[in-house]
Amino acid sequence: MPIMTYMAAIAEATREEMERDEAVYLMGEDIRASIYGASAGLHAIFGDDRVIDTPLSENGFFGAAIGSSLVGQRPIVETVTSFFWVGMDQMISQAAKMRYMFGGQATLPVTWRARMFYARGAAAHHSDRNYNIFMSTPGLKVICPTNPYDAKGLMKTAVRDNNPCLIFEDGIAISSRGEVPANEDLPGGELLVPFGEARIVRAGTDCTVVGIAGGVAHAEDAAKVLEQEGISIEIIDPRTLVPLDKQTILTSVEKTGRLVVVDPAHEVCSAASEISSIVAQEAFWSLQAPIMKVAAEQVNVPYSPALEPLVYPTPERVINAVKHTMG
Amino acid sequence: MPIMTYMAAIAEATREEMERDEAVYLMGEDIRASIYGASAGLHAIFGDDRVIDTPLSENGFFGAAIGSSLVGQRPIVETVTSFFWVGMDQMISQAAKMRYMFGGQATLPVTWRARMFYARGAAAHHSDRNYNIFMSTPGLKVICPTNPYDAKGLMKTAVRDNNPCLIFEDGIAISSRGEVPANEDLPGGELLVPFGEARIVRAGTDCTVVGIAGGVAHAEDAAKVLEQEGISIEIIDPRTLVPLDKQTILTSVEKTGRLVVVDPAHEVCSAASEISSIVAQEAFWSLQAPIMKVAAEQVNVPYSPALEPLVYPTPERVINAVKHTMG
Amino acid sequence: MPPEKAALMQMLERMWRIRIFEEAVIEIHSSGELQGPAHPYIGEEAVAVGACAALRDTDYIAGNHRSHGHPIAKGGDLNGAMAELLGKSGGYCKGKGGSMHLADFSIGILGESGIVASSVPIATGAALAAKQQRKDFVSMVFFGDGASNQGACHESMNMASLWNLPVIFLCENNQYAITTSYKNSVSVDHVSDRAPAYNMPGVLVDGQDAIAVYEVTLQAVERARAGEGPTLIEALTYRFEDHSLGLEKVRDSPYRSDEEVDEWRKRDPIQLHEKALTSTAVATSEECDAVQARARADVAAALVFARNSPYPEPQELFEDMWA
Amino acid sequence: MPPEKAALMQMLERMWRIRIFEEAVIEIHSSGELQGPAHPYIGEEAVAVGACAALRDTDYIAGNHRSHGHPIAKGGDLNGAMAELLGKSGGYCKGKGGSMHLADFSIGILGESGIVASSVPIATGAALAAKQQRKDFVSMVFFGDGASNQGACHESMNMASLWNLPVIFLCENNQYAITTSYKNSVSVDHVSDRAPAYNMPGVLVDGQDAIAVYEVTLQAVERARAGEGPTLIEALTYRFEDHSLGLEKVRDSPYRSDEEVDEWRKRDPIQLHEKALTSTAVATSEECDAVQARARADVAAALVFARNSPYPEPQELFEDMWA
Ligand SMILES: Cc1ncc(C[n+]2csc(CCOP(=O)(O)OP(=O)(O)O)c2C)c(N)n1
Ligand SMILES: Cc1ncc(C[n+]2csc(CCOP(=O)(O)OP(=O)(O)O)c2C)c(N)n1
Ligand SMILES: [Mg+2]
Ligand SMILES: [Mg+2]
Repeated sequence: MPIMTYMAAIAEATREEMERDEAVYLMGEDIRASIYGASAGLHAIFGDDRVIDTPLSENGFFGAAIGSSLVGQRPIVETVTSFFWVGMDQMISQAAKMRYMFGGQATLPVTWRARMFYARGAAAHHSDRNYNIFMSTPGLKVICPTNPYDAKGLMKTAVRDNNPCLIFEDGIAISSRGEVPANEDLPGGELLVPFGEARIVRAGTDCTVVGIAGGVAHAEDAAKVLEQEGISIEIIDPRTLVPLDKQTILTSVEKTGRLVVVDPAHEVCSAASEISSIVAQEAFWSLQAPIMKVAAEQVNVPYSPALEPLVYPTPERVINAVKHTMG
Repeated sequence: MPIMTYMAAIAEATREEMERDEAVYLMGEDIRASIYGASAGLHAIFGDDRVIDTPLSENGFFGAAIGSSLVGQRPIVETVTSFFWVGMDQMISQAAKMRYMFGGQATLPVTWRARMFYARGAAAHHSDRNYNIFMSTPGLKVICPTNPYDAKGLMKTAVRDNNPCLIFEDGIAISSRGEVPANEDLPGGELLVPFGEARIVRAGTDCTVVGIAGGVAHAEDAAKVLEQEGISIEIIDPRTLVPLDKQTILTSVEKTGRLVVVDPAHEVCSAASEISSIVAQEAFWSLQAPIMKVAAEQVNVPYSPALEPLVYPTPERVINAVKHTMG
Repeated sequence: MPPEKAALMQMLERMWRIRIFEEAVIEIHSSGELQGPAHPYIGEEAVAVGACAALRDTDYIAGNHRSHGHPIAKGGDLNGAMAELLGKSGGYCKGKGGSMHLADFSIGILGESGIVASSVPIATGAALAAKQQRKDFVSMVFFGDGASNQGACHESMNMASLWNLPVIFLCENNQYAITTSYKNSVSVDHVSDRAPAYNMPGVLVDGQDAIAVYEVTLQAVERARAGEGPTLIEALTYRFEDHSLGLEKVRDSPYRSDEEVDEWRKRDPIQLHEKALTSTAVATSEECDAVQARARADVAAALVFARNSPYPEPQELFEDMWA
Repeated sequence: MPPEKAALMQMLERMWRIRIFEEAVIEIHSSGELQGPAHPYIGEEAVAVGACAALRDTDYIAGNHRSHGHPIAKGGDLNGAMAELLGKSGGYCKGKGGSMHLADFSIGILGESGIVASSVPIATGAALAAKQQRKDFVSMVFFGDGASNQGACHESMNMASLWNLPVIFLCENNQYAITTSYKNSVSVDHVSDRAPAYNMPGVLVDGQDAIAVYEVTLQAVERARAGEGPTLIEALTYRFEDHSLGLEKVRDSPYRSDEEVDEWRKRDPIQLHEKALTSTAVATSEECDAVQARARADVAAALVFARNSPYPEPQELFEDMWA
């Protein structure tokens, strides 16, 4: 099977969807020059109307994307998680609310792709991992692909979805490479990963570890070490946070009796908090140990290479948390 | 003791702080006309420079407030929770991050007061209860006064605090009246309620009920009914969500073995999720039952009087949750 | 070319529909039947009606919290509007939107926005779609003098100009944002003076004169359809009533004088339009009265419709979230 | 009145300090010693230096991601700047901010912002404080041509004009936002053409000419101090290097031609300034060389200082969150 990078998978998904449906178009800052690596060559193929370099006006062009989606277009908007703050009003007040507010009249097939920097000295202004905020807002789908396969398959599903979808591209995942099947080798001739189906990254028996975004990689590293100590963890990657595949998590916890959630976002009101609270309510009687969150420290992200790594979860912190649940 | 309304308590706190310190000023839309009832007469007393009606530019004037605070001013900014989305970048990128990013050089004594509408037909665009989002962002203090006493005392503390503080004025609480001692009857001559100290609204033995913002009132109503059925709940009002008085909650759960969190905000990644996750991690061994969240349904807030009440927690839902924990 | 009689009479009819609709809304608000917020459009009818008269059904509009005039001007049905205000399932939005969120996509009403200026980028996006789809529809957004100070307007006008989009920015300058005079919120004499900053035409028009509004809008629409880009129109107008129902207490605030209100009431857009029709013998005053009577009957029927429409069922709470 | 020799020489020195600092940054970035993002100011030195020459120590500035030039121009210490870039505890921000977040409040540097245009309202607020405190300090904010399209600029300029605030909006138009030409992002010929939309003076100045920048800024500062309100200055300039270190790949994108870069390099602001000094006999070329040598020594010393400065201790992660 072909091996490709995460960004190549995103680029392939983008091109395929643009070829398939001419309502699909790409919009963002400097996408013609493909500064984030997902849009090289697209302008030459699809032209001015479908590959749009915008002025530096996130609230404005997010809104334009949304408005165009109301009348038949299917924009893919490229940005960085930290720039969401600037365009927040359009995302929350319009994209998330319009359909419901208007009694179902609005259809909003907008896909945002946002890069999340991680442990690379981007400092507080470029290090937001704000998927929890969009999870908490009814009306948005929240997607965190952690490998090239999912990146391609979830991205294609997002573009076809008739709801606003946000794809969070985690710095850890972005640097990954992996197998992505060629279309001709796939049953339907294309790769589509459904929303709301978690992936069991690794089966195990002693403790369930849910990894969010880059948290999956830390969990996998931890698993190898724990295995040598005779501890078997089951790693679950929810892949989509909205819709969330609660059932796979609950079933796993019913089996293992233990839960650790690894989330590289700030701890408070996080996806990890949410998953903890679901399990504490719905799988309580299966639990044999405290539910542990392994998340980012509740401080702004510092620049210094001496400090930044201390903010985030590490395999060691995952290992300690798992051991803590083992008593 | 004098009885006053919630807004009168806020107005009194504002006037007292403006009298005490001339760096304190008020800024917002139509505050001279006191359209939300907290600023009547202040312009006549304090003049143009200290009671500023702004253009409709939340991001701009939030930023101006922040900038002024860097050089010695202490703004109080009045708005509505839903308008936070428009000014989000200044709140998150600047207010919450500047101090840390600049290694402690910035001091940001900005207080936002935001009204939260509740069950009054404000519809999706005016019904946000977004305190969870600001809790999740390191660098902001989050305050939810639920009665006139706390409103006055917490507001005064916020204005004196050297950090950005957000006060959420819940529609349910706003309509409350209550005792607020006259200054001359107070030890230090003024009412200051410290941050990070939860209030035990009602002591009880069977189940801990944490009420967030308007959730406290629902919990109190539920307590009366439950009492008649012989069930005694302990109601805790955290009063400030950042800093959060974890210890009072944990101690209570250690005693009762049960926890219900009542939060009129959307359920996912909520303050209720956060408190549930803390207790599931730190007081697990005391728990005798699942932790129940009673929060808003995960849909946008509808307009119709036939639908809107169904979104929010009710005393009945609290009663059912408590009974569920009782097995 | 001045509009034909049919068009002029339709303007009159739509102005009356708005006026009488708003009067009914005020009544049911004060009786307690209507509980949500509502922002009357009385006094400003000529703006939306004149502007929408220049549009086709296939063109789009978006608006703001002062939200009843725009859809009615675009030809929206009164029954659905009134039912929506009462939160009934026969409403435009099945009762989910209410006064500030009227929308009827079937005739190009992309919705009113309770967040001020937030629909400006939305309308700009609809215009972008026209360009991308190579269709000749245009898009128009109504926003206030207060709204013009939001960054969303700046960003949208800049994009629209750069990309030559078929969008009309229609600023309803009723001179106040709640209690704030535009002289204290807009740093230039007129909102339309900002058009040169975006390299687009800026037009100031008498917002009490439906025909004048129609004419400048038609020019802008023709430019837009011809691919010549956006226009900023500022219609100078006045709101005769309080900012919103339930905000009566603000009346005591000295933000505008009774004399000023009285002065503007003399320029009632409906009276002015009727006078224009009768003085040029386009219509008799009997014809005008008949139009008014029809509008009155339609509003009365809408009230009946709305009252008879059932409330949404509880399970509808969970419907319409996802496509 | 042209600036005195001392002032002119200080401009030269600060330009050299920036230039040589940036060259050092490029070097330690390519060697891998510096890992975070960094946006070189080379080619634009005359803008910050000319503008800051018109300020007092008690005046405030705020800036953006292209962040080394502004603080150095304001008189900032090189040691702290370089240590900050290396994430060391001797940095301006104890290593917490890095390249995009230099700040030294003690000399009025309120900080650079990684979020484009986000410091524009901040600087406006500092000016508001001046007015409220009845002090005569002014505030100045540097932002790019790209940034000018953000709503934050519109809102800030409108407020500053309405309230007559002592703020100078200094747009560094280096003609590109990463790869986007300002001709494709600003819908009017010049950013300064937008000043009339806020009823404030707009000035276009040659950003390669430090003295010219100084002169127009001084006028704006004097206006501001006299309570006459804000000014928008657009300095037309050019960035000689890549948008940011590590973004070399964008060089292949045809967004600007080699010829264009070469053309602009001929207008090197430091050479132009030296020529202005020597041709008017204000200074000899030996004097100029001495200034350059001193700057070079200072940068070398800063590098030593930064390298010797310790990294922050782990517990510092939790410090500086709360006042
Ligand atoms: C972003 C935002 N800020 C504040 C408000 C509160 N608000 C509602 S209407 C209004 C005034 C709007 O003035 P203008 O745009 O002139 O429209 P008008 O009401 O005069 O028609 C304000 C401040 C809001 N709805 N949205
Ligand atoms: C709100 C926001 N959007 C996008 C970016 C990414 N970005 C960083 S610099 C830049 C270009 C800025 O251009 P300009 O304002 O002209 O400044 P210059 O880099 O040319 O000095 C962009 C798009 C950002 N940092 N912040
Ligand atoms: Mg108005
Ligand atoms: Mg630039």
